[in-house]
Amino acid sequence: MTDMTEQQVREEVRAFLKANWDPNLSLVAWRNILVDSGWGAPHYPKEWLGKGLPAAMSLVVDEEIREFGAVGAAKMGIRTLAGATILAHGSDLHKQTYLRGILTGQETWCQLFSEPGSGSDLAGAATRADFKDGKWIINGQKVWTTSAHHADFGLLLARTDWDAVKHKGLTYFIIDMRQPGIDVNQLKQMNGHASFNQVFITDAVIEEDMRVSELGEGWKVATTTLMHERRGADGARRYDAKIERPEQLYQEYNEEIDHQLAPYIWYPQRTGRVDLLIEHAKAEGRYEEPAIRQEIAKVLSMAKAAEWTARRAHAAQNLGKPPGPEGSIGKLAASHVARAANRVHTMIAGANAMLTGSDSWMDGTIAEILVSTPAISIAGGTDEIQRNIISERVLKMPKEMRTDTDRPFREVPRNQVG
Amino acid sequence: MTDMTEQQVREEVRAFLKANWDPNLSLVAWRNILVDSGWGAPHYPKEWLGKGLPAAMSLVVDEEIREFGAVGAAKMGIRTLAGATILAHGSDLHKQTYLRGILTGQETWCQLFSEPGSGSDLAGAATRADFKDGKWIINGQKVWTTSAHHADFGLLLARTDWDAVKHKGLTYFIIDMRQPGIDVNQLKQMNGHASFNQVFITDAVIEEDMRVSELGEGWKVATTTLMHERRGADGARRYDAKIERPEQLYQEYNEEIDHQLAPYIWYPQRTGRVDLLIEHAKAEGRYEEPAIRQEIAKVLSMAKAAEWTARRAHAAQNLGKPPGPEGSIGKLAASHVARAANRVHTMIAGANAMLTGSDSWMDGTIAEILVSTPAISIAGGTDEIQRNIISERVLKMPKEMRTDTDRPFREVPRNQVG
Amino acid sequence: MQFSFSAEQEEFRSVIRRFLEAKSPTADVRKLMEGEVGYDPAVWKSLSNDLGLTALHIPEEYGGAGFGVTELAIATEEMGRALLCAPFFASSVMAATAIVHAASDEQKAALLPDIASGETIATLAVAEPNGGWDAGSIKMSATTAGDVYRLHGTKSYVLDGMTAGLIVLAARLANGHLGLFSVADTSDGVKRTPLKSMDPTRRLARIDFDNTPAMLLGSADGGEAAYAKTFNTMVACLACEMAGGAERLREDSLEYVNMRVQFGRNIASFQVTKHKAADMLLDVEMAKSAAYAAAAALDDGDADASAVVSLAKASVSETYIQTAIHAVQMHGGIGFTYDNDTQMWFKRAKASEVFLGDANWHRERMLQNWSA
Amino acid sequence: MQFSFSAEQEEFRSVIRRFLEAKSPTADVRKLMEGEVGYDPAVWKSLSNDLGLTALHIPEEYGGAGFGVTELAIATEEMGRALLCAPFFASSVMAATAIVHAASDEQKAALLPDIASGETIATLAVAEPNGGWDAGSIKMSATTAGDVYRLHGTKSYVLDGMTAGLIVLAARLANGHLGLFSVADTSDGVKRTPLKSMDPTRRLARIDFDNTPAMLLGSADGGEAAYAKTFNTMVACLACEMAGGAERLREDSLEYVNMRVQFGRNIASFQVTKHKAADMLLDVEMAKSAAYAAAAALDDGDADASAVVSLAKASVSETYIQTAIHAVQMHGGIGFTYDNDTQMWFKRAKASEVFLGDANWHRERMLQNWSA
Repeated sequence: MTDMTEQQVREEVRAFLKANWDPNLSLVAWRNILVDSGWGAPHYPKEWLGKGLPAAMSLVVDEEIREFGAVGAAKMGIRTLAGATILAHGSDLHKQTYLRGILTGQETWCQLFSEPGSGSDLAGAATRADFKDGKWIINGQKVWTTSAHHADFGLLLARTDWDAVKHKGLTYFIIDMRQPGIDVNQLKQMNGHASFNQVFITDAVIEEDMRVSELGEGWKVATTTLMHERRGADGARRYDAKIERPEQLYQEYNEEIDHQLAPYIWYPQRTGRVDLLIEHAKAEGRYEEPAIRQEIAKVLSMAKAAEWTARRAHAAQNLGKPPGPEGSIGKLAASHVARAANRVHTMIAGANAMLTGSDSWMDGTIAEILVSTPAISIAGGTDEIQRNIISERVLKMPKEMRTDTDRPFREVPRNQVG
Repeated sequence: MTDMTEQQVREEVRAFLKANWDPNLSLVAWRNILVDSGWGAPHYPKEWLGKGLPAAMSLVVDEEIREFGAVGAAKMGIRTLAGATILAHGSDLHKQTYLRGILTGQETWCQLFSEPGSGSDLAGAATRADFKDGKWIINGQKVWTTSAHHADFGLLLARTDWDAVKHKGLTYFIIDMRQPGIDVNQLKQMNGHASFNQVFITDAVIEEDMRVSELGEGWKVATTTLMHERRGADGARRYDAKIERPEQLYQEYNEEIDHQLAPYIWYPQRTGRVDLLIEHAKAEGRYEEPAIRQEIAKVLSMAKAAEWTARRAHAAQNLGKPPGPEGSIGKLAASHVARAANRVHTMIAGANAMLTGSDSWMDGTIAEILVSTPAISIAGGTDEIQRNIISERVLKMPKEMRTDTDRPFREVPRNQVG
Repeated sequence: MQFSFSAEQEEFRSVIRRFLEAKSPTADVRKLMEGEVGYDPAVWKSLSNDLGLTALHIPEEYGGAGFGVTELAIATEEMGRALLCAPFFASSVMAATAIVHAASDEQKAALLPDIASGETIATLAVAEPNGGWDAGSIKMSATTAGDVYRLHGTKSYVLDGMTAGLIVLAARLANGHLGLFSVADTSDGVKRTPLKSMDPTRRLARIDFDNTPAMLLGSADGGEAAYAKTFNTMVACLACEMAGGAERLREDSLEYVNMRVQFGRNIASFQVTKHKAADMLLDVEMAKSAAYAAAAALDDGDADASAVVSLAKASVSETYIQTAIHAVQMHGGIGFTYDNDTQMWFKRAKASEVFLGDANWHRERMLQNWSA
Repeated sequence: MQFSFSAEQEEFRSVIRRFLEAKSPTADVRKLMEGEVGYDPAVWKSLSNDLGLTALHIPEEYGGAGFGVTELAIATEEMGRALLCAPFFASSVMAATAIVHAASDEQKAALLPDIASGETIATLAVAEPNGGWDAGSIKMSATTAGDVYRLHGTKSYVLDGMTAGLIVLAARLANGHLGLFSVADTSDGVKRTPLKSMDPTRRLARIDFDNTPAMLLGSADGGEAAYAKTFNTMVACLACEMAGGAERLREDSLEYVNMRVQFGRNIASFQVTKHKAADMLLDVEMAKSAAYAAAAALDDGDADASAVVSLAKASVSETYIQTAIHAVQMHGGIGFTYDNDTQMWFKRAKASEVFLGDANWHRERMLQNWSA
């Protein structure tokens, strides 16, 4: 908590930008200035490149930077989860080594949690980390790893103890992705994009000082990462947009977007594109049909209510309440909205819903919505998992009876992965 | 199975009625003739007042009797479940003693399964039956007992062994309701009717020969009763309608309906009255509203599909396939239909949905629908129980982990009932 | 728009909640809903005098406390939660708001102080037998001979229409404009007939006017604007009332499944029960968000306030009844009995689906006022 | 109406299912959907010659087997289950049915035997760029000079329009009536453009006609009636095709959850998974009932057959996509990948929502033909 009001924050940011913004710098040079000022990540603590402001205040700062026409710190991808996790659980070495590169955008991150055999059951990870000659040797297979094909570092959850119970045998590491022994394969999705990767890890090496958690305590650290992931998935996420201006810095920034945003290019469509419903209906000449209007209004209402609920959660955080499982509520709401929007876009499109690519409205945008929304109720924890979390953590209802958590992991039944 | 075709059945029934129907007989006298002929319960075996025809054929017979203007055997209430259960599991004494009275309507039955502490979990019954001096002494409390206030006999599930596991400690009895020690209290429902009863049993007595199941094997017999109950609840149930003709027999028949149908008088409303949707919309002048038409069409479609599904199930039975858990499918469908119909009747009624009694359309029928449909997804096994049954018995999915079935019943946690 | 309540607002809510827990427990609600009058004059007096709720949003110069729609909505949310039987919605939310927006200063001075003090119980009569709540549905005519207006026609679905001493109503002037009028219950040609309310905690009446003398509130061309503002406030407050009821049902159901044992375990431990409870939380939180947004949009004077208000009414009403359906289901057989409290909120939810316009109608109104 | 299939019909279904399991495994479907032509001529030949499916419902006097809609619908149900890539729906279900209902005896004798033998692949072109499937939406005009008709306009969403050698189509005659015509793909002024199909197992094309000579099928005033009958048959068969696809998705999902382990147990053992599977069974069984009823109503010549057919289209299409959504969800992340088969049926389900008219339109049509 801080005593700065929103108004004060806005004024200070503007003053800083006025004094320092220079689009003739290189992107990295500018971001180093920004990061040193604390305005690159104002929600980071003061001793680690930030200003110790509440998380929601950092949205205000971003808004000012955008409105000023300047460029902020790098925000896209897993980097924000990496930053949050390292701040919460990393050693000073980790903070020193990685936070700046995360914020300047010089280094890219990925998250190596899911495995072919453990999707919803992340704690069932069976990738092994064995300690040999002072180093960790990693073997296994990860999946759904966004950005793995261009990542410099990975957040890795691996099993270090097979005789401990499931949640006590995992350790959390930072792994260098630019090493032999790491093979990345792109996975094509039903919508034609290939945003995710399979990562095959064979005798990859991690130095002992790149261990983030205590031995066997990796699950606790992973929950921090996951909580931040869910909070980002409430449908309110916004993506950086290119800025068409001549200076060099903008060019570098736009290239960064092209490169790093590639896996996310269809993400707006997986939300159902509620913003396009009215425009779509008007374009198809169906906005006056009473039955269609009812359906459009239902989806708009749902989306608005979800947005307001997210804002209530953020406002609560601003009042100093800790971030809690309300991310699960937002994520679940986003699934409902996306599914309903898909249905209504289909209804509006009529026969055109059979078409794709340039034969579909807005150069394929509608078609992409129709085959992308199923992702939103799966990625980042299925709807079913979110409901488990809400009922157990928010509502404090009894936990599901478990048969996998009270015996050595090696004895727990699991999927056989090819 | 039999070799008679539907056509042959229809002809034989008509011939029988032509020769025997006489509305100047008393109702009981006529029904005795009918029952002796086998046409009162043609699906009963030949040796027990029937003709051994498939169950669905008995609907054909009923249809012929109705069309002829005659009166069939007594069908309303728990009597049909009593008949089916006694035929399947009763002794010759039971069959001899009760089947005729069931069919002539001279004796009325009720079902004493549910208890305040065990609703969905019927096998958790805690009413006790203790064997003393050659008789069973019954103590406990039952609930949701339709018709208990005028029943002659009851189908009783009571616990005879508290050290056996839950499902092995129950025994199935026929209890004489006209004895001291049985107190019946009517329970008022949210729709204002009082169709169900609480039954307080204090030292009531049952002779040993009125035990239907082996000791501790009552649950098996109960499942027969329940299966027949669910099959009757698929929304296709029809109620006898009064016949306004002068002869004495009709008068007695109409009185029987008034008396026995009283607890069921709102049952048509709990189905949602899909049959009234179009008429209601026309009466409110809203049948031309496109959004309302869509909703009406959705409910009509659901109801028709449910009806056809029930008929497919009956047709399968006619082909000799044994009756299975498809009753659960029908019951679940009926819940969906009722809930949707309630919603649409509300939409049609507009401001009138706030009114009841004579201020509501059709002298309160609409209002009664609005506050009665919640019953259909609870009574006779909740929707949740039906889904358990479908997934476990039809789809053969793994059973829910149980902690209550593998230890002596006296150690199983249960509700404290006042 | 603000997305959190201030500390003062939270404290205000706590005071009302404690008051209603003490003064309107369900046992009392049951007595009142089965009784003749439909509310407890002693509680009404206490609510007016001790808490000052009837004065809440009335301007200070007319004996009120001058608060906004948000505070009024907090009060109705708590009343919905407690299922309070009282003419608060009719008198304070509907009639007082109409007078505030329509009347001249003199008229306000004459009418508002007694409403603010709770002495006068007023209501607002809008809908007619056709059941519409929009200005276009109002057919009742007001004729004029000199300064005196005369009313001819029938109002229906009038909230607390049997108990209100002052009737504010909307009628059609000869010039085609809508006029808002005030009529005393004792005026000539006023005939009141109770309607059989499905929800006995919300009493309705039909009122026939036969050449009844009435006072026009404000000018002969300002009725539409005044009614539009009034209607938005009514609807936002109803949305909050419904959200309060839905939350109560959700909480009660959760408590019940946490207590009830079947198959040797709490039914709250079954995954489908847990997921249903999670869905109910999601639904009710979204409903609360919409209801609060409606009140805030009015206090902020947002251009699309009518859209937000109608969005809230449509969404919250559907959540309320859905939550009530779930609540009955989670209680099982006992939830369908008259003696279980769930049914009381179920009926309120059912009636609220259509009170002040149903979801379809509000969705259409929402789109017509949509600007985003 | 009959509510069970005869032993012969069940045997017929088994034969087709075995055939398609052998000749149209998903690996082959994948190859075809990514290929140029979109179907396998060898399988088509086998389906026509060995199984005689292309002759199924064509009258015996024209080289067919003379079966009813129910048998045709069984075939399409199995094809929907297997996601067969073949011009069966276009040629046999759509074009042949149109010819049977519209053409003169000579025309039938000229056209049907080659369709029955599978030699000719035909299609029926109805919808135009406006996307409507009802007679009223057909604007394309047919002018006449002596005996020869000339067509002017554009058909769109034409199923297998690139591969069909014979195009049957509906156009507006000078007398205002609808006419059904036949055109060879090689006729003057026929320009065919492939459309990018979201579901690559169901190929679509746009066809422009510029003064194209065409043969009127039957009389100049019988087109409406012939098309109405044809449309009902098409829709009933599509309903069955969708029901077949939905059942396949349901079965595959059940198999997957029974196999997949998470949290140390099969995910089929989680109560929410079980209840979802139960709901899917209910939905699919209801969908099958509606689809079968549609075919039976046509075979029985029921007066309300159009209502039943439209009921089936609307209901089954919603069940199909809902089942597909559940199927992806039950598979989790893997279900969203291209390599998992679920997506193929998902796309078919999505496209089927609107093919031959969407659910809203069919519900309206249903009510207009409702008699019960």
